[in-house]
Amino acid sequence: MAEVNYIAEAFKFMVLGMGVVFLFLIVLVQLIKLQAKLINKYFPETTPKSSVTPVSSTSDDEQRTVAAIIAAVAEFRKNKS
Amino acid sequence: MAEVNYIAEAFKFMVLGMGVVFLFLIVLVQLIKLQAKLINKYFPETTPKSSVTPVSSTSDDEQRTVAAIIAAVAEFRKNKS
Amino acid sequence: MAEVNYIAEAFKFMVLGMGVVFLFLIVLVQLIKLQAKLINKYFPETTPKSSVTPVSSTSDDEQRTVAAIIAAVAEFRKNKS
Amino acid sequence: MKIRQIFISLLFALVAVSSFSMATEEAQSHHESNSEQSVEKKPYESKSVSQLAGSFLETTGLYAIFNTDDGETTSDPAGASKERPMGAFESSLGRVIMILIVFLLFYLAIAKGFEPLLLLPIAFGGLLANIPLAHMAGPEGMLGVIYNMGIANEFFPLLIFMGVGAMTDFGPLLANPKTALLGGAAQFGIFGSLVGAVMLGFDLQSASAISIIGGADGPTSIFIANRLAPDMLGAIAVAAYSYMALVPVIQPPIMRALTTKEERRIQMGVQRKVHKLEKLFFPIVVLMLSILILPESTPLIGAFAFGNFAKESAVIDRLSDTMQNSLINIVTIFLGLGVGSKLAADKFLVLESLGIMIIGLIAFSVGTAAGVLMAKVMNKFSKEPINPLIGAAGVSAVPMAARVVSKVGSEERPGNVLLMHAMGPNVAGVIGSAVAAGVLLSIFK
Amino acid sequence: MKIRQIFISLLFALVAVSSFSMATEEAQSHHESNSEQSVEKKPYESKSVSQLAGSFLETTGLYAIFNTDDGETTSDPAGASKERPMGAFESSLGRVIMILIVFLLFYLAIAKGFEPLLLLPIAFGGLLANIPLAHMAGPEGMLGVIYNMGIANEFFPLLIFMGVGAMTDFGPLLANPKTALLGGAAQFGIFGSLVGAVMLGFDLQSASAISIIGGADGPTSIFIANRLAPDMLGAIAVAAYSYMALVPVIQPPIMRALTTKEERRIQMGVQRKVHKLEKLFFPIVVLMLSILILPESTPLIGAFAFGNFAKESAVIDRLSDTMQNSLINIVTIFLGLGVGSKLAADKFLVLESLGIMIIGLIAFSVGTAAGVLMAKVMNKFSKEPINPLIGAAGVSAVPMAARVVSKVGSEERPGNVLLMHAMGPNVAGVIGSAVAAGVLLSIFK
Amino acid sequence: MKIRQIFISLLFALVAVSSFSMATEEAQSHHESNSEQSVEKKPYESKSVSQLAGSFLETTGLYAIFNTDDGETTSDPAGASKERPMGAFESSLGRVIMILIVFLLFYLAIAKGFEPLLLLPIAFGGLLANIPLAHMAGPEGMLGVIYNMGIANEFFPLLIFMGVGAMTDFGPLLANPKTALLGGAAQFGIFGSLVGAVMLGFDLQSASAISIIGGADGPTSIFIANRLAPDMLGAIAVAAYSYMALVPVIQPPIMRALTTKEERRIQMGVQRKVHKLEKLFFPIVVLMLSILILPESTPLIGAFAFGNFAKESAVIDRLSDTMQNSLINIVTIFLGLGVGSKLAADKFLVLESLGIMIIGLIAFSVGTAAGVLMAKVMNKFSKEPINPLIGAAGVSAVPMAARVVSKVGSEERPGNVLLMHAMGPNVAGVIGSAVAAGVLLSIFK
Ligand code: NA
Ligand code: NA
Ligand code: NA
Repeated sequence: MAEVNYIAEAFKFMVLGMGVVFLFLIVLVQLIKLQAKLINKYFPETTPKSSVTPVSSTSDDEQRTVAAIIAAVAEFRKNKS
Repeated sequence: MAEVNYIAEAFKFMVLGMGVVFLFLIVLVQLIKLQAKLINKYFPETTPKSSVTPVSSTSDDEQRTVAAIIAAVAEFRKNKS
Repeated sequence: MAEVNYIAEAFKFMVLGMGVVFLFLIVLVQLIKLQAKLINKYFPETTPKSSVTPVSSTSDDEQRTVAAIIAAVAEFRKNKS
Repeated sequence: MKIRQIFISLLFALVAVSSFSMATEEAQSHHESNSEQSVEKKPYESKSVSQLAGSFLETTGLYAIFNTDDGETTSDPAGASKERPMGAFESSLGRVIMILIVFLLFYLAIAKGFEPLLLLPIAFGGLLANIPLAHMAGPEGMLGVIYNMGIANEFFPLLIFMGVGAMTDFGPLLANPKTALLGGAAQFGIFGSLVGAVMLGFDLQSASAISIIGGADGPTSIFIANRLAPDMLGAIAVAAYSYMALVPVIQPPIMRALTTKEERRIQMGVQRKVHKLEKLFFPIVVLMLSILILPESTPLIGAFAFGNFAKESAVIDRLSDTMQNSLINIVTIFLGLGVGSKLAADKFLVLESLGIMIIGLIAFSVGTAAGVLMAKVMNKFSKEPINPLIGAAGVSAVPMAARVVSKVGSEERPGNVLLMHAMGPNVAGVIGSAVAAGVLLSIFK
Repeated sequence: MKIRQIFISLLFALVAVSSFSMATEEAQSHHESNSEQSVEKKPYESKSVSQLAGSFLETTGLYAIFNTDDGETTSDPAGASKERPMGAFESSLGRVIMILIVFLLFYLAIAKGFEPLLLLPIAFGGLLANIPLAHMAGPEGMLGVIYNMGIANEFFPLLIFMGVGAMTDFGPLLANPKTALLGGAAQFGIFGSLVGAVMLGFDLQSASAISIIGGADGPTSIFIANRLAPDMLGAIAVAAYSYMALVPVIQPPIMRALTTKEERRIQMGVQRKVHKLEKLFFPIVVLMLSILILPESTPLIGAFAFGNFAKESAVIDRLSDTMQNSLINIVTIFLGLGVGSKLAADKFLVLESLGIMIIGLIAFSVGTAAGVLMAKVMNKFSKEPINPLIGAAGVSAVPMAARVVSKVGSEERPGNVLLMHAMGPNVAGVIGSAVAAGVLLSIFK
Repeated sequence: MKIRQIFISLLFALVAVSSFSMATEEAQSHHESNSEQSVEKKPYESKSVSQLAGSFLETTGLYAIFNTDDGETTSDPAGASKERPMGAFESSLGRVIMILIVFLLFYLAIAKGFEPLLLLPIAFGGLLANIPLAHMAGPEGMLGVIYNMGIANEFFPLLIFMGVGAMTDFGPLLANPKTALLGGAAQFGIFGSLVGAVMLGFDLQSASAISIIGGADGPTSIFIANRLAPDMLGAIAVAAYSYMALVPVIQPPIMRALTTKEERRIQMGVQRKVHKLEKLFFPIVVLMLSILILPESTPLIGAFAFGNFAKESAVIDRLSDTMQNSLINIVTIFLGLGVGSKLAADKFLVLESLGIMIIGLIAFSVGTAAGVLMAKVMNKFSKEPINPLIGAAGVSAVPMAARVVSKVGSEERPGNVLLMHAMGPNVAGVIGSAVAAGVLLSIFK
């Protein structure tokens, strides 16, 4: 026990760890591709959404903004006519 | 103890339970009628509210209304200028 | 121990307590004056804010609601006329 | 700017170095003397990479599922005293079946819209509870922490009830109080299924816990199950919410079978206006009555009345808004996950669960039928006409059942809006179930 | 669609049946071996319906109120070690009196608008705590769970203080710092009533706990009461909030009696503009000072300073908004219910409560008088005129007392707006009370 | 109106007096018999004012800082068993140094905008934890209560992760899945720094806890530190958040050193549209995979997947909004304060902290370099061009690192928007770190 070379152990952890991380992600990538293929085959979307929306909390504020815009537009049309 | 007929017991529970439920609700109905009579006698409401509002959390709706008003006002000013 | 005059003790507490309270506040007042002098010397504000905003728990939302309603009503009257 | 930041970092390091060098010796000595008591670190033995990989393999979920004799124990929030070694089925195929059931619940919640607010968190909790080796439902896992925080002590169901109280408008009931009796009749769903459960072989206490599904009220079911039969909590909660979601499927055929076309076409008058003081006093009246008659029901009715009183008082709107929104949402997330922890294979995959599912269906059907029949009787003796359909709303399942009534009614006579008339029995059903729950608790006290 | 749903249900049942049949034997065997340890079910003995009804009657609240020798015990969140058999008065008429007092509090909160945000939840908690047989204030009841969660450990009052800190603007105090001394003078309300309480026969520690009512600050009162005299927590909290609500009634006569018409008509100049860095540094300065002089006060002042610093930093607005809204609302609901649990007849209906009520009134009056007199003295020596009325705001009761000052001032001279000038002593009173609390704690440490 | 209020007060007093006089004798007798068990009050001995002032002086913070042999003990949320007498340095100069470090953190959070949402509460917690005599980090202090409520059991980091899951959009990753491998390469930052930490003399378990800083993910760091090396939690959390904040300073030089100008100018095509079902299934796929391969990572990945699934299901928006707003805000406040309690001088001012700071810097640098190099390799073999800069986003630090990539990229070629392409590796880095964390946990299980 006293003679364990901890640095060698750390390198072994690195081999195991990076191996598992890459294994996990490679399988994940294949599953993503597979599900994309299956989904787009069996549930083709007529008006698909763009994926290019930023990572962020689309929380209340945004919803309110949307609601506000809808309401404002409606208001506008009323006033025009 | 081993000879208890559990189904008979269950029926007894039913008698007791439904009895208490109806006792409770009948007394409650009488109290509601009594309080309606007393309140409308001693505190007649001049412009009473309708009770026909749906059960729902009004908070969200209100917030959206506010947002809508703000947006509408903003929109309006833009259009004027 | 049995002969302690509790009322006398209470008065002693008063002397100690009021002494510490005033000591604390007097030092605090001096520190406030000192920091005001230092801050306004080294970080002079070009467009300083007024301190005369009320302390109150009317949270942002409520204030906005009020502002929105006022604005909406004003708007309304304008449109009618 | 960057230079300044790097300078700051350096400064930080310098301050640290100088202070650390002073502190080190002394602190270390303290630290070490103390570290013996702290986290026990096992002596580490060197392993080759292939040994490491081998022992890693034994910690994978795949290995755990295919090796059933690995000595894994069940998880319970109460800790080791309630845990036992897992059976071979429970730790392998059982988990797989439960995960399939969870996926079915996801499908029902998302694609079918069946009470997603609770079914989805419950199902996700079930998924997490069936993960091998992770012990998420144990006392130190996330689900176990949640369970002990608010389910074992019945705190979360009461908070939900408080929020529901703050969302409920008793106006329709106050406008037409006698419809409260319809909410009473529907409690036959509870006691009828109690008889049924005993017939299926459940003991009286378990049968009582199960029968409360007939109350069609989630928090009440969870509250009672936790008191009378905590091992069945998962199945009871899932049954309660599933059948509440199935109300639009279960009720209409029964409603149509028990009524004539003429009865279903009955129109009901406009409701009288309700004084706001009536609404203000009502929660206090209900609570006082339950204090006098049935103290066992006061945790439920008290929480409900507090929420409603807070709303109707109109002086603490910021608190009542919080009850209806952020507080009830937070608690709903936790309640769902915590209840879901009882969907672990070792707890859910027992024959009882099947019985519970069957009795739940009976309970909803009997409750609906009893409500409709009672309404037919009342219609006979009432001066003002009563559409028997509104009796079906007495099972509670607020506000779903009332909407179903309105929908069936307007199918027979377009424009016949029964919604407000159905809300009376609907909210009375909540009170009725709480009373029935109190009776059952008082029997087994 | 319905057919599809029924099909799904069937599928579900089939999966379940097939798996259950596999699982049953094994699981049952596990289950049974385990069930011995789980919920103990009493052996059930058959009863006739009339026997059932009879034993049900004994569980009604009516029976409990009229039968005082039923061996009921008091409830305490700390559990059996703090409980004792109830006295005849406590379990019957005592409850009724407490419920009447609760109704009076409801009336004051709703009809009179007296601090409803806390009085109403406290009163409702008191109502729930006085329900016979339900033991809602016991360790397993809702109120007891809340009490142990956040009152026994003083967590909730500190969170409230944090939220209040995030709502407070120290601008007026920073603009005219010497008005802080008025917030100091008003602490005579605390120490004067300490003397009064000792005269009434309270021991020194209890008297100290009671006297803090004079601080006119809810969380501080609850914090100190919990440390020095937890049995009196209910009465102290109710007194503190009641008199804070009565500030518009108590203060004006005292203010008028101690000032001349000329003094009340004094106008004060426009306040200087305050730099935002002053506001940012202020909570840190206060906290550092209390660390150096009075560490005992740092839980209170630390929580307050954190809230204020979070707000003034302007970089974590989402957290400071949460402190001011959803978090403080949730905690207020719980704090109210938890404090209300101390309104149980067995805890509240003791002679001490009457003494506490009397001393509370003295405390507010003395504090107001001391503040006004101090302001008169300062006016004599100050270059800029100081309206003595603003001294009354030093008792805290934020922001009610400052509004009362402004109202009384504008009655003498319409258009004389003292509100902002009164806010300085008002918030200084909060700090002064926390300091006084720290002194009392340090004495009894 | 005032007369009426006074009348009510009188009435209240009368009711009280009459009932109290009845209750007093009985209640008092109960009360006294009970009071022996309740709060123990020390017998009080008379003191002169100067004696009082003298003993008060001994409770000041100033006295405590200059008198190091006063027998003060350290504080620990676990209570007395983990406490020990404080060293002279720890209780005097050590505190002062820590408070200066806290002020530095305030400066960085407020003036520099470095991750203020967590650095500011952590720093404030550190300030409170270093107050002499107040024991705020002990089991009865505010910080200790928070620590035991949600950090000792890892509940809070998981709730944060749930909220982050509900805020994350996996669209960019799904559109271009192979970029996930970049999030894998960046985990060299973890394992490289593990080697480094062992070289510096840390034992393997501590080194593993420290190395997770390289994951650039706050909740994961706190989760692992709490499991493997709780004594170092403060330093690890501070290092993790500090370096995440420093990402815009640390990364660009490394990115530029490892890439040619041509590589940095590479443009990437428009991403394909992602089906909403792909987004819905993705969290379930990730969770199932981690169940099969690595159950140890399922608490983290499970919480994250639940949040994301709740959002993408679109049927429980009120719950997912709560996760993203009030719940995550409340937990962030508590997590910050609780983690800050580990900045007490006796825990933080040890040589290990300096090592942790150094290793943290290595970890971020190595992770960035590995990501960029991996991207260069992928660019060689890929049909579509891959800008190597996006590899730097693989360290996570969502979304800061992706923004840095976009900024550096647009410096070389204005209008070249890499943000969405960088988001793929960015969120993959979160998953990769959770997997790496699971591997480390499984080794030390
Ligand atoms: Na019901
Ligand atoms: Na005060
Ligand atoms: Na990462």
